Amino acid sequence: MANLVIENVKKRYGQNEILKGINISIETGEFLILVGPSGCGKSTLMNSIAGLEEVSDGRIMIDGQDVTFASPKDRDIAMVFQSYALYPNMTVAENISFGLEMRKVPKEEREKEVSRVADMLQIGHLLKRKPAQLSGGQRQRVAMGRALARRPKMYLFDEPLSNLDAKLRVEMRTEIKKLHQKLGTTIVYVTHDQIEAMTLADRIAVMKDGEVQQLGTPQEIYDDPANLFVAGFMGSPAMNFIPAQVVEQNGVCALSLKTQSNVVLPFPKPDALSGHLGQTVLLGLRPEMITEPQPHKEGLEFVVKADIEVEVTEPMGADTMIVTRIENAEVNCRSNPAYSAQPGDTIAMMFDTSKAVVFDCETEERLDK
Amino acid sequence: MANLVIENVKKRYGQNEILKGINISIETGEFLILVGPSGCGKSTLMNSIAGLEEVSDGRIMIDGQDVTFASPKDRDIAMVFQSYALYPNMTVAENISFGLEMRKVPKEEREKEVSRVADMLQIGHLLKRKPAQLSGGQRQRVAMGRALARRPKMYLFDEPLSNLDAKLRVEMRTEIKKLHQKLGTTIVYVTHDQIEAMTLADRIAVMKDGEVQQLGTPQEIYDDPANLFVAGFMGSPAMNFIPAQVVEQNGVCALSLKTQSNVVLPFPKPDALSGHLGQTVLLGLRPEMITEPQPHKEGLEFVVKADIEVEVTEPMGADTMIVTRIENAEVNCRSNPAYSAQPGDTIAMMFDTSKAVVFDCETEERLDK
Amino acid sequence: GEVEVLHWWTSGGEAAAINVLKQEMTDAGHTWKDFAVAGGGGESAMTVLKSRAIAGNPPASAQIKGPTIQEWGDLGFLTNLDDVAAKGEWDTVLPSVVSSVMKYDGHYVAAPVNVHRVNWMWANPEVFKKAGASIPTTWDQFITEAKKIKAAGFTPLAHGGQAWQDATLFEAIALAKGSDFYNSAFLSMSDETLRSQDMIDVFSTFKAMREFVDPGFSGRDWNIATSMVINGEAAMQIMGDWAKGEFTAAGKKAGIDYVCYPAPGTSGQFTFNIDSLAMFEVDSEDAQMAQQDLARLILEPTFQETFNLNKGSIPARLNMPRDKFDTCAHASMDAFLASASTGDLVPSYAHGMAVNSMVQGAINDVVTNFFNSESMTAEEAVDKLARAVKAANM
Amino acid sequence: MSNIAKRQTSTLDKVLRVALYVTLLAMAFVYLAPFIVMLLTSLKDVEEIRTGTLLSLPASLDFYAWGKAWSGACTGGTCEGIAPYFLNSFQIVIPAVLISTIVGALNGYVISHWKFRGSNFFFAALLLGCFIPFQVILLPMAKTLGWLGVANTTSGLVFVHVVYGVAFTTLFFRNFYQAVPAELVKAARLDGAGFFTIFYRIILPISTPIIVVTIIWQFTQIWNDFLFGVAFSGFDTQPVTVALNNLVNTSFGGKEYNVDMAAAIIAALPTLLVYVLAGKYFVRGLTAGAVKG
Amino acid sequence: MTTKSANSGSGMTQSRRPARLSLADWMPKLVMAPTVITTIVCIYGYMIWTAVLSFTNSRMLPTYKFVGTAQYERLFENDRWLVALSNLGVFGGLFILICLFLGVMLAIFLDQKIRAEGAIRTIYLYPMAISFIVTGTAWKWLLNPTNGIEKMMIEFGFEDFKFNWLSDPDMVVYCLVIAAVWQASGFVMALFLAGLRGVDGEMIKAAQLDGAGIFTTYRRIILPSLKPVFFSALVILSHIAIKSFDLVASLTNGGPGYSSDLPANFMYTHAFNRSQMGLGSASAMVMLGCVLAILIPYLYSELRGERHE
Ligand SMILES: Nc1ncnc2c1ncn2[C@@H]1O[C@H](COP(=O)(O)OP(=O)(O)OP(=O)(O)O)[C@@H](O)[C@H]1O
Ligand SMILES: Nc1ncnc2c1ncn2[C@@H]1O[C@H](COP(=O)(O)OP(=O)(O)OP(=O)(O)O)[C@@H](O)[C@H]1O
Ligand SMILES: [Mg+2]
Ligand SMILES: [Mg+2]
Repeated sequence: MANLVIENVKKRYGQNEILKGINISIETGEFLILVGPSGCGKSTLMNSIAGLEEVSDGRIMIDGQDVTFASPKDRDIAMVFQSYALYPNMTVAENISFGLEMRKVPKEEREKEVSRVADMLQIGHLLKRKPAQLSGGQRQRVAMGRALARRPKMYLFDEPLSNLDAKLRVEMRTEIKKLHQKLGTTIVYVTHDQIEAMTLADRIAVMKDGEVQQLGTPQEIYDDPANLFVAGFMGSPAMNFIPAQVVEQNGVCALSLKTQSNVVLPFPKPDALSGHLGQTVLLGLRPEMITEPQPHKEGLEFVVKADIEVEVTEPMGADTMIVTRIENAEVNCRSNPAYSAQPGDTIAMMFDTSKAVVFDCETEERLDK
Repeated sequence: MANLVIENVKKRYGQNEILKGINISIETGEFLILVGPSGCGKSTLMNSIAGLEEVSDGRIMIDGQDVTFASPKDRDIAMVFQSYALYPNMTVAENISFGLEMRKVPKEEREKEVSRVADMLQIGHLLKRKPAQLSGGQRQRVAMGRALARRPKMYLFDEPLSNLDAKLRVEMRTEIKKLHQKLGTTIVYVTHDQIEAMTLADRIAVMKDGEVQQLGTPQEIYDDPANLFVAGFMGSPAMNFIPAQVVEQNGVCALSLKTQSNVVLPFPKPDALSGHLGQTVLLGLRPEMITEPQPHKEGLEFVVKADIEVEVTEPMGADTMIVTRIENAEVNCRSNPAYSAQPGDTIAMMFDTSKAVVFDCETEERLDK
Repeated sequence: GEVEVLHWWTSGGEAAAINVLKQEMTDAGHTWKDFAVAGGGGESAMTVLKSRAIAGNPPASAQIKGPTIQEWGDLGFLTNLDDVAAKGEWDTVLPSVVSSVMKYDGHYVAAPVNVHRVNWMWANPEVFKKAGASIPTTWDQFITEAKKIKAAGFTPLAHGGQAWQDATLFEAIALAKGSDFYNSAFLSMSDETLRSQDMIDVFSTFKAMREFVDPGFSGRDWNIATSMVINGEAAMQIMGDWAKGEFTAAGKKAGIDYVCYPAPGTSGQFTFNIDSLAMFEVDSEDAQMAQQDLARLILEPTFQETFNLNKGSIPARLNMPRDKFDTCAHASMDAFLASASTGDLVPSYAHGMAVNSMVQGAINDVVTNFFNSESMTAEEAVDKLARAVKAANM
Repeated sequence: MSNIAKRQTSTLDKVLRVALYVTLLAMAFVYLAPFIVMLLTSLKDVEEIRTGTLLSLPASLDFYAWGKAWSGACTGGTCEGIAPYFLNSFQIVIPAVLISTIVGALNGYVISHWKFRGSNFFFAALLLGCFIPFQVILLPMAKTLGWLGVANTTSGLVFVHVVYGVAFTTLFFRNFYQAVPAELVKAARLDGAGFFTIFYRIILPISTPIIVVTIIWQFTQIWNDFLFGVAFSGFDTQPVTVALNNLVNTSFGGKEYNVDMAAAIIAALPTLLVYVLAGKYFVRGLTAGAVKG
Repeated sequence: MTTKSANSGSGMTQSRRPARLSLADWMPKLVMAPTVITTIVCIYGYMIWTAVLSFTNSRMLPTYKFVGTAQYERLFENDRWLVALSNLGVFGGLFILICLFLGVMLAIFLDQKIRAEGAIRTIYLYPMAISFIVTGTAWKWLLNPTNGIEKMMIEFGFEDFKFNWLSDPDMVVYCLVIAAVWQASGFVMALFLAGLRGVDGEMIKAAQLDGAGIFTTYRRIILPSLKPVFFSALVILSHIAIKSFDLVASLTNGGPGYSSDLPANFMYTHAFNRSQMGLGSASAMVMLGCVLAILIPYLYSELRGERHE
């Protein structure tokens, strides 16, 4: 229930500049997800927001107040630490209720709250244990519990579900979503789980090397990535980047691919390519856009069929990944498991470029913005 | 490069029986993945295999030798701990090379190995740091590096990639797969990532409450789960369990569903249902088996179209989840994002029961085995 | 050969005297190994001696005194010095009181170095003059005079609140009741005497001293107390003749800056405290030779003189030239000879010459506790004393 | 903890900080008072001590007492001050501290990370044992040392100090290692490290603070020990405390308090030096980042 | 902190263990062996020997004439012993409490990034370095009613200032406490400082976010995690309290009277100075008994509790 403005925040450890001027501004009640490669500075940024690390430069404002130098306990923030940071000498119940106790919540209420949170996190039977007697996932849930028991102005979650099994993670994700909807508390959340990011976030900030690469809604990030890094980072399996030559076809620019059969793909924004005619650009095409031929897509404007040579197939349950190679780039295609193929086979696939994007080979920036 | 036999292994902590008689036998060079809910005993089992926890009962054999009481260092096992357990006083490089040093590998070779592993894990620039100066994911990679630098008889990986971003995780997964193919070392691997489980494993052991529920190839586990628990645990989003009445249709048993339109679904093994005529069973149907109507499936033997009422839609990038409710059970359907629907709409979906399974409502066991 | 000597003569003067002996031994071709352990009147040294004896490695010679010599003799650790004694005619040069202490089972086992007189009173005439008081010769008189002195703003009695100093004072008061009383109480430990009215009187007088000491007396070392007399803060101190060393060190002259009198009521009496070196059984012949030489040298007049000049005591040996000694020492020597014949020469209980350490300790406990207690009556103290002595003798 | 004391922007913080320093300095003064008395006394001459007050400054700076204490004062038959005894003390203290610290560290390591049946019980027994009054063991220990043939030698004394110091060093290390995550040892065992290698390579490097504490304790205890020193040393192996005691406890003749005090300060210098040197290693713990959770 | 649970295995498992174990398995036991042996001989052996002596009539040196419990009876009829015991109660209690309090407080204060921490720390610690053989004298002067602190305060103008505890039999034991605290609290500080330096920083961050102020963070989070340090400190302090011998010997020598005697001094005096080894041994046994009575339950809970962690 607070808005957060991060202005040009920098953080150095000795020589290393870890945060290189972060600017993020989020609204009251927004759910911001931070993603980025390991070591890009997510935890450091979280710590700075919470006031646990002094920033080297810049300003942090919560609810319009400059809190850059406020002490953590005055910021009214609850956080789940990536490393849990449980109190080893306290039981699980004590760990969870400590924050409430500090805020002078009466004992009865605390107990109610503890049991509520414990039920939600399915750790009710562990309340009397010490952290050392818990499994990894149980510890992580206690860390969650400690934050969730409180009603702060803002939650910071640093990879809170990474050690949970898929089933539990889905349940927890739902709980967090519900909680957010109910309380409307501002949340900043680090995750490496794409589905978590896509389903939970109001907006996603993609970081790299201490800089924010793109800040936008999940759909924006997914469909309209600012650069090659963002495009490649979000989505699993990652977007395919296929070197393609800009050619002219029927008077408009299109992209020529050297698959088994040479194929020319139409492009939704041909004008963006006009300046690059004859050059090679990188075509970004997500795996689900290269599928087995699907009758109902046949004949659509940006759909083209082409033959590819299967290098590897990877069954993944619901889908099978078919890996091929185009112009020396590995390309993943998502097909129905029923569409069977063997490595070495040449099969027909359907390329749907309606959502394709293109990048400059050198600068790695989007060309079609 | 060793086979592993776990015979009736039990482990108690005080009153609590954590492992309740585990029996697993894997071949030399096999890649076994352990999955199961948080706290089910996976790490405990790993620790027992490594000899770090004395088992309360049972036997562990490696390469035909009883090692139940052998000291860990005689078992020649490398392990990645869920909690990393890095040596705080050593640099990253020293952490990685320690195991080699202990095995009297000459200095030069160690250095080569360290830089090889560091390159592979992308932590080459961190070699001089102490663990405390690393981010979560970097620590986890160092933990990996420590194991990968060695050439043991067996690797144990306890959620080794949980704190890495999706991209890195895919790369690491590939590296592990390559390593396994190259060295053929036996690997036991705990993960909560379904894709990891499906793509890496030769066999998967699904655990619950200290017991192995099913041990089989990924495809077996996915397509042919032993019971409701396994079926529900593997696959994300989870398999749908829909209460259905066993009816007779055209002389064979089939399943009747109360969707918007009452629908009767054929079942591949109708004989298995014959004993339950008139009773209610649980139909297990994965989300990808309930899709928007797809022309190329039209008319197949086990495909039936029916109307459902959309409760929620969840865009997930490559697909959109459509959630409906059948007989009070929430049912997830996987549809193409293009097939748009709004909550409250009634739309037609295609039910493909070719891979459906049924469970007893009470015992939760498979009925059609 | 070598002699290892365990002793607690560590102060400057004592050390100088010891060095004389050491030099003589060296001249005689022996090696002197000095093992000094100071503290609490030799308590630490005794601990060391026990530990070394038990380890089977006792020193050749150790400073032991009084009845303790008998105890070590009982345990069979001591060696026979009769040969040296015969050559040195110890039986004649030593007074019988002294020689009897040096013998165990009729054989010499130790050599005496000195005789201390304990029942001395040291006074600052200046203070007396200022207060208009005169030197007391009885304890009753002491009390009247002390009151005058106190009224004049001086501390009448310089005293240190340590058990042995309390005992020294107590012993002096008891001695004033007569040598028979003293002997009966502290030598024969007669229950009757211990519970007698006289004893009650002794305790009462003793308690009366409490108001003549200053408030800071607790735990004070005796020499600090002496310096109070020297400085003119206090008028008197009851202390053995070793106190003289303090006066000398401060550059004071006997008879002028300070005076020495026997403690009130004990002018003809002499409580003695004899230091001696006992000889332990040693294996090698060389060492035995050295040991015998050491015993011989101790009794030589040169050593006796130097040592006692330094310590303020008188030589254990009779018929020594007395010209180097001061007036107080002369008085001491005279009293020593005189009292020996009258039966007024008594061993000091406070310094472990009269009774064994158990009884001494038991008496000390009662005495010191009584002196510091606000509520205990003399009768109670006497009762406690009698019981404590009995218990210690068990 | 680094963050607790950091931001000092508000005036309240500043006031608190000033109060903190004031308290610390006031306490420092209280702790120093006896030392000041000793120091001042050591610089006065005997006459001044007799007449002056405790805290009065010496009339002139006079290091006579220091010189005498160091090399001139008599302690029995020798008048060489306490200087010759320093070497004896060092010969006892250094091996005794080293051995007892190492043994204690190993014991603590075993008791916290290599538990075996009865190890906890033994630890308790060891701790209870250290409450035995040292006075009662004098005689039996003397007998034992005699029997071992090391009575009244330096080795004998070292042995005694090690035996009775180990209970404490074990206590310190055990309680410190109790907080070291078990996973560290497990990881090292898997890496193929043996008992000693783990100790030497993993455990010892993170033990700095507790090693400092142990060394401070042991060094002080042994350096300042009088009872064992006097009872079990030979005449030529007496530690400095025995000399100091002899210097101070002279029963006859003028007491030179200035020399006493100077000697005491001199005798304490090595210990103080250890405090200053070892103090540098009161560093922040090193287990941070070792394990997650 | 999952402890290696070798000792929690069931008997059945143990018996199945192969008989021949490698050297590595024996290593921990081997390492402990010297300590075990010396402990058994030099502590428990001597303790038993002392116990035996306490039933004998030993005087100057040990003898083996048994007198039953006579020595114990004498002991408890001895006023001085009773005074010494009760003094130990007062002295020990106060000393331990004050030292713990001061030690913790100073350690926490010093942990606040203090400038000149090294110097201040050394000042707090130095009293340990100086032998009581001499410090006793300095303290005697300081506490002396006529020319110590009292005089100083009077000179400063506090005419009515009275401080005569040293010569007051009822108060003298507090003088012991003052001097003992002065000497030992610095070490307790060091012990806690070392402990504080090992506390995980993340945990403290978490506490701050939970809304705990500095004080609460220390009280609820940091100090509880220093439980083992408390344990060490407590053992060390009770050890010092029980064995305070030099302190009494040099500061009061038991006086006035024997009002400041402590059991250790009683024991030493009787066993060594008064040739009552039997009585001394009996007093040592009683001392030990008292310690055990207090310590065993504590040790039990302390060492048991940890098994669950
Ligand atoms: N020292 C202990 N005392 C009591 N119970 C313990 C102890 N250590 C672990 N457990 C319990 O044993 C069970 C299994 O723990 P384990 O760590 O093997 O789980 P896991 O399967 O690895 O779970 P996760 O996926 O969360 O890591 C858990 O329920 C845990 O609470
Ligand atoms: N104390 C330190 N000294 C130097 N560098 C540090 C220190 N702590 C962190 N770093 C570096 O700062 C960078 C950012 O760390 P941070 O923990 O914020 O990463 P992260 O984005 O959370 O990564 P992950 O996803 O792996 O947790 C990392 O490269 C890390 O190595
Ligand atoms: Mg992080
Ligand atoms: Mg686990």
